[in-house]
Amino acid sequence: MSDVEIIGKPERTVSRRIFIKGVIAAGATTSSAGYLFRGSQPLLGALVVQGSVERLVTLDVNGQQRRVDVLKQETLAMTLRYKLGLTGTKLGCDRAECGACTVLIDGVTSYSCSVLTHSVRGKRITTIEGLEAEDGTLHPVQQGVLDEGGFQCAFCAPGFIMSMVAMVEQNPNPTRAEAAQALSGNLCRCADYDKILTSAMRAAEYARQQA
Amino acid sequence: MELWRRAANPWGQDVLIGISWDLMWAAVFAGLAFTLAHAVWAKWLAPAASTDAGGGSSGAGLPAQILRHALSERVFHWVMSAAMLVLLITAFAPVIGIQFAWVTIHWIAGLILTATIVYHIIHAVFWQDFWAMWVNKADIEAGLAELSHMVGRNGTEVPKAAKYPIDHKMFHHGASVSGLTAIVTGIFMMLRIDTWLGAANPYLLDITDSTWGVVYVVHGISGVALFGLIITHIYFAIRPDKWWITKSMIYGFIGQDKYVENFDPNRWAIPGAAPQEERVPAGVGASLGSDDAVVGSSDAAVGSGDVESGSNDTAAGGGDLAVGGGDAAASGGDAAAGGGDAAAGGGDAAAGGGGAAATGESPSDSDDGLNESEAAS
Amino acid sequence: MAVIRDMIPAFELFQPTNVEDTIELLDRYGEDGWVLSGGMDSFDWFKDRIKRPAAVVDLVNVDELRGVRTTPDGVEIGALTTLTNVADHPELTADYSVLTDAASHIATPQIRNRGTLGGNLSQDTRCWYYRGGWPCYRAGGNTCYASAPTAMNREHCISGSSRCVAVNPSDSASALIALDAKFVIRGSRGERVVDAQDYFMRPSVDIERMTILKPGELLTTIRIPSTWAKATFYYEKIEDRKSWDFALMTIASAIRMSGGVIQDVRLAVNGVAPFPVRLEKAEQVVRGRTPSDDLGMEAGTVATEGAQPLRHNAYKIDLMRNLVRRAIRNSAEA
Amino acid sequence: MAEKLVGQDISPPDLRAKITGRAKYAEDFRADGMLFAKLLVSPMPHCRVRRIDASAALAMDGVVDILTADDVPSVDAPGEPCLTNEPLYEGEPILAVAAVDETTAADAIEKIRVDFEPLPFVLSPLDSLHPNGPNGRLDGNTMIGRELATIKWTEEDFAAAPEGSMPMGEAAAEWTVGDIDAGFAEAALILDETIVHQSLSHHPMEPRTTMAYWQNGKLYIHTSTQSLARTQSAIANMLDMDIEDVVMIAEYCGGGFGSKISGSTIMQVPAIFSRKVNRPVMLRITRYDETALGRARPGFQAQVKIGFRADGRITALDMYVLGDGGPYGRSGDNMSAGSTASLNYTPLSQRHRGVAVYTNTPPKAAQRGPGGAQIIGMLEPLMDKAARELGVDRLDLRRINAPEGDVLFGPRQTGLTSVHVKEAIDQGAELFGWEERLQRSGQRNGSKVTGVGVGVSPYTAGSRGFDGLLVIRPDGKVAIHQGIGNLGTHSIADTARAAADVLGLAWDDVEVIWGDTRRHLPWSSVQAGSQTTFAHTRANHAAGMDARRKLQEIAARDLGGQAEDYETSDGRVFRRSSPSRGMTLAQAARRAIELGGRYSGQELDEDLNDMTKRSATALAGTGLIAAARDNYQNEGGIQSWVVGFAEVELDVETGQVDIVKYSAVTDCGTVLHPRSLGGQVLGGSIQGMGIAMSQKWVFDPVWGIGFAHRLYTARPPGILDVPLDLDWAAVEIPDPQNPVGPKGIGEPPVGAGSAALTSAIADALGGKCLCRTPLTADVLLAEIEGREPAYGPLDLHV
Repeated sequence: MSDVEIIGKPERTVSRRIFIKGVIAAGATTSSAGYLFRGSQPLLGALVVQGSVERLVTLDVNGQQRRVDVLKQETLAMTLRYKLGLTGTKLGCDRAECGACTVLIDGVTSYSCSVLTHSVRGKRITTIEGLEAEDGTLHPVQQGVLDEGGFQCAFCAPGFIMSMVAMVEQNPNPTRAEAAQALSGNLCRCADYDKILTSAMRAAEYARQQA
Repeated sequence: MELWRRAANPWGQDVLIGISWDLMWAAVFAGLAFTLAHAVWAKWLAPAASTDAGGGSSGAGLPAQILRHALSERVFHWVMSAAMLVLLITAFAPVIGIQFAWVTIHWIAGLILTATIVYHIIHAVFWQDFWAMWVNKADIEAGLAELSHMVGRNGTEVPKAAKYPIDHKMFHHGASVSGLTAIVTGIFMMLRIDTWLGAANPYLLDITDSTWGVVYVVHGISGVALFGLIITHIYFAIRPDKWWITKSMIYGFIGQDKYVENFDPNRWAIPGAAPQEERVPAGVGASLGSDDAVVGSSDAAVGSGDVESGSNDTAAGGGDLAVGGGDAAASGGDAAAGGGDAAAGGGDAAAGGGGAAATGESPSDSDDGLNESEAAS
Repeated sequence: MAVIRDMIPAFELFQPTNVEDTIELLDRYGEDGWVLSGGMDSFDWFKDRIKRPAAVVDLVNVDELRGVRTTPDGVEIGALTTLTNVADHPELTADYSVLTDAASHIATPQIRNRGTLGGNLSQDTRCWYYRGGWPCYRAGGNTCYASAPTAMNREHCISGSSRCVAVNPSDSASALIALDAKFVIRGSRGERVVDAQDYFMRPSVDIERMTILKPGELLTTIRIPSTWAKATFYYEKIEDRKSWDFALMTIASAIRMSGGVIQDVRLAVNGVAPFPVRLEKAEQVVRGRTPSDDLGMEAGTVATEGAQPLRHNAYKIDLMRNLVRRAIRNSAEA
Repeated sequence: MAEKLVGQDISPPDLRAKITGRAKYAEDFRADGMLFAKLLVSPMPHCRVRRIDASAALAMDGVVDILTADDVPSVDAPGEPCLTNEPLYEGEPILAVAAVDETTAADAIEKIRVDFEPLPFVLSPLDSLHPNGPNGRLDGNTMIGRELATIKWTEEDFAAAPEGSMPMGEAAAEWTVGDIDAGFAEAALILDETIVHQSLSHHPMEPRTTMAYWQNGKLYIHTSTQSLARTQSAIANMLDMDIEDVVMIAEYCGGGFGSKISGSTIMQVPAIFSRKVNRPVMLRITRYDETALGRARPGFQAQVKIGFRADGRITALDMYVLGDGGPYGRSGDNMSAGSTASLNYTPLSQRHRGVAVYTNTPPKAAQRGPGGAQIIGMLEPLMDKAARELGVDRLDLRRINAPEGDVLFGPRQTGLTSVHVKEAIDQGAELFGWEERLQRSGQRNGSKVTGVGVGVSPYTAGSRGFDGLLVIRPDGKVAIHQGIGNLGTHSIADTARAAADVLGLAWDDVEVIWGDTRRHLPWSSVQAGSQTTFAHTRANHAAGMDARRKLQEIAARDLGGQAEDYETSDGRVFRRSSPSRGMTLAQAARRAIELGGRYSGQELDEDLNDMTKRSATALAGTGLIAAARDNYQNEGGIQSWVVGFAEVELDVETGQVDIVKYSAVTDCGTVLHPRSLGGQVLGGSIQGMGIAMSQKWVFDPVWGIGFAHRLYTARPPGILDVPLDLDWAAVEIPDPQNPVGPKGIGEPPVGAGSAALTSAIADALGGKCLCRTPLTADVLLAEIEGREPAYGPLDLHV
């Protein structure tokens, strides 16, 4: 023990109930809808004025209508990861400077760490989980990446792939330079940029074929 | 009400940043409340003029206009006021949303204020009677009497005032303390901005940021204090019944009637005994004449065996020196020499003689000086 | 109170659908209110828990402030138009390429997709002392840590400082100043229109704000007069990384040539002062003269006169001079 | 006969999961009742915690408990505790709070009041060596051998140093080979240069997040690590537990680069916290935390003196390197720099001295090519300078100093398994078009001046003696178990090919098992120092041979003849003379189960590691079990090379640099997986470009607080910062000590990328070597404009 005075530290008594609860489904990957961010209450009472928002919202995610309780200050990345169990969207920095959390909002790439969930109500949200077809057929972009062996640690991959999806929609026949521009909002620390670009070109090719 | 603003320094330690602007509003409120209260009192509650405690001057032989503030004092007062006003405006206008580039104006005005104050201090020490502003027993008695009269105890006798009544003195001291504090802290704060002193350097002098916080707070407090004081000062300056005093800060003189009505010649002695033209040539002489007269009259005071004569003499000598100083400002070298003598002569009546000597007076004056010395002994 | 730079503290959220309601809300909350447009600056402040507004007014649904309209005497750009929409707009590209050029150099595609033109113009400085939550002048404190002789200030200003030496990070500001744009500001007390360069607050006047917007006010529209349509434009952004970085410096110029001489010119830089700067002295130097590298050098030298570098940013003097030089030289080549 | 898998491009088995979002990294796991922990970190570079008032925080609804330094194992100095009451750098964790959600946990942290006592701090090694300079630690400022010590140089030492060059006093470590005085005496040219190389963080994309819970006395931990086997044991050591009680799940690692070699210190916090509160605890490490408690590459302050013969041969190399040691552990970069230089330039004589000084900056750790990448990036432009002054061709100067097969290097004069750097230089010059591009060197086009550069960079590329484990299942599939980590190098799959090829398997018949200690993994190397490829192609080859032998024996036993008569291929074991006589692997597996004993894991070789024995025993009876230790040849060091070539355009009006072209050629033995190798060579090179061009830590010297907590201030290279024109090639000469032939490749490209740029930029500056990193626009423009440099020649963290 150090001689540091610690105030307010409780004498811990093991709560059997919580213990068992923790044990039963531990390790299981749940949809985690239970992770309610209660946060602290807003500093002002709920004001019924023009433009005030309800916490219970319906989101259009990957073609599904998902009803979810969202804090006023909650970002889309947190909602996707902690409330909807869509953990394919990664948090690399939570500061709009790595791109791992990139999703499509109405087909346009956005950093989901820097969008309020409340501001995407009524918009079409697509995450990495929404690309694969029901029958397991990969999106042409995913197929392109698979065939070119893009990415190393791949923590950045979901974000990059969403950017590639937007790219092939907007510019089906990009040059390598244009592809680099389109992907310039995603960081890869393995710096596998060469393979990523090659994958993007292959992705565009597959997308053209499919179209 | 917030008293001051705190913040976490880069190490997360809680430090003072400056005063809360609530304090500014508090000062404004206090100042206005006082003036309002006084205005109301003066209009409706003020009792009839106090009965005279006696000791007043008959007014016989007094000049029609009596010099109260020499030119140098007036110049000093108005330059200082201007600087002070600029400082207060540049400090507080942005707070109430009137935005402009205030920093440079503020510190330059601050330097001007500093210069005037420095001048004033030196001047007060060497040319004026430093003690003229001192609050003495008589002031306090007069002040208390005035108060008890104000609260309506009719019939209270209120002694007439010395050259500077106690309320004037109190204001002067209040303003001095706040002003000097603001100046000292302000000069330190200039290290943290780009000025003629050099580029900003928050780490100069190795002062910790918590100490800096104190400096800012003290500067702020003295600033708002001045704000309050100035409000009341201006209020009195513009009151019609005080106009004659305000005027004296403009033209230098007060009317003989005001002198008779308000001042105790024993505590602010004014000459009148002898016609001026016999003494010295006109012009500069006018005030020189009054110098001697002052000495003379204090002489008389000695004669009357007033227990406070000693202090009165001093006060008188003060009046004398003040005028002499006034000349120094107006007519140069010789009076400065007189000042030198005065300093040598010290604070007692010998100073009066010194002053006289300085202005090359007749032996009789010197005798007066000697008499005084005897009287004092 | 311990410091943690994570998770946005609670706030009340409003998403009005029109400007009137927005103004009303902002008016109600005054200093406690916060305008959220693209959020690319706001979220940093919120997540770092340094700025903690009681109420956030999210403009996501205020559609009337989106889009580009051509008017008889130029174009009007809604303040909420995304930077992508500005960068890709065909008419803007055709007539005012200096702006689309600037917009396309901002941050990253994702940020341009959400970030708005109004937001880019109104964003706070990136001084890392200030952003780090240090109690500097700009944060309401009594110190500028960045101007200290020991400070790390390669990205700070070389002129226009008053206590604060931060620089304005907007990439589009210099372009809009070069285009002589006018900014429309709405508040509860009505509307006012200011010149682009006057939109940006001087620290000497208000050290805590980057723009002249008062609490309760909203930048609604950017008006670009046709005066400079299809002029000879030059824009360049100098940055440490080719994406995702804040400019060390940007320059924008609009030049009208006639008979081989510069008939009229507007030059603006950002990254040299706490606010974007129009280089009127340099403009005077080149007006009526034949553009060349030498003239550019001359103008650049004039433009950098009186610069006061800090310990680590003297290079900005050379950079500024050379960028002015390039802008002028470019009009000779064009 | 099945086509050999080694040398083919095969998508790794985990890629599909990675690109569909199904791949679960540590932060993606959820458990019922899971709490979220947040860290309260030090606001100061060095201080002591006097008092903690957590009452307000613990009173909050939803806050469960607090974990302080008193609750975690104390560590012997200079070891690193996971929570501390004497933080040694800004951002070091002091305590953690667990709550039902992240917002509550963060709000709770803000309600805690900690009373700190500031202590002296130091950021720059040189400052700490001043006679009365501060120490980063109260118990010393360096290590001598394995002992904490304090080294202070004398005023004389400092006075003796010429203006701008580094003083050189007592060293913490020193070695000499040959006679350097004689070396310098015979030198035609002597360079004496002062060097500063900035420290920089690893910045893996995935922060070191960990989730943990306890179940029936076992710890279940989901974390991010470069090596599985070695992290399980590390956790067991840290928490003083039996290794069997640690269940680790780490199928994916979002990048490590040396910062997560055996997991990380902070992973103890959720492990201990979850035991304390009896609920699963997730500690999501933020980017801010990651830049603070994640690791960083040590910066250098150094003095380098090199003597050259007229033909460019290095006669003497005398280096004194101060390393930014950070606050914990032993930092070896400044010494490995000496060995790397010794290997790369084989000087006729060499002295190397160094002190790794403790500083109150983020903890330092190995980062791809530790020490080597720094020193190569600094020395290569000096080689150019010498070539220029001696009138020797730049590549010839490198060739004449390059090692050959018989090389002995470093303090212990170690030999090598193989070296083909000269071939790499020649092949690279060809690929890059060196001669032709060299013509453009110094040419000005508008405001841009062209420079070409080359970086020759070696580093260790393997280790030995680990285990291979595979199971031939009754269904005929072959499960190859891997105890290494999966940080994106594809080694889990690629090294498995060694075993598959021995058995002549089609890739579809192979299942790679990795990432979860419950899946019976063999003892493995750390996946660091480029050890894996060499170590585990050997280990898996050994396992493959063991399986092959057992198949042959089973076949001979059932089908007659000698074991040697049998061959394995295409899912069968059959008689060479008559391929129709044989059995499928499925049949063989069932026979192995019937036979038991050594055939299905009931009997195991003695020389296997306990971990492998446990795994094999657990698998016993499930098929034909092959478990073997790598006992192949074990002589000399294993080193790979990358030679990088760059062409840049330096804008002399802005100081900005465009990289026009980059080529790299590697000597890393046999190519195991071409596409993946290309990713390693070019990816590593680009990381090196980041070191040379933009990355650094910046600290305010008065407060000791860092400004590179954000990616946009730390500036790792983005996709637009690298050339579109990148290519690579390999010498492809097998390493004689590896039956499969490959050597590792992770480390050497970093130095090559960094050096190619520092060399090219010096070339564009007309040969002026700035001897510092990073070469940002401001530094270059000041140089071009002839301004006084804004930073001193030894300024670190600027």
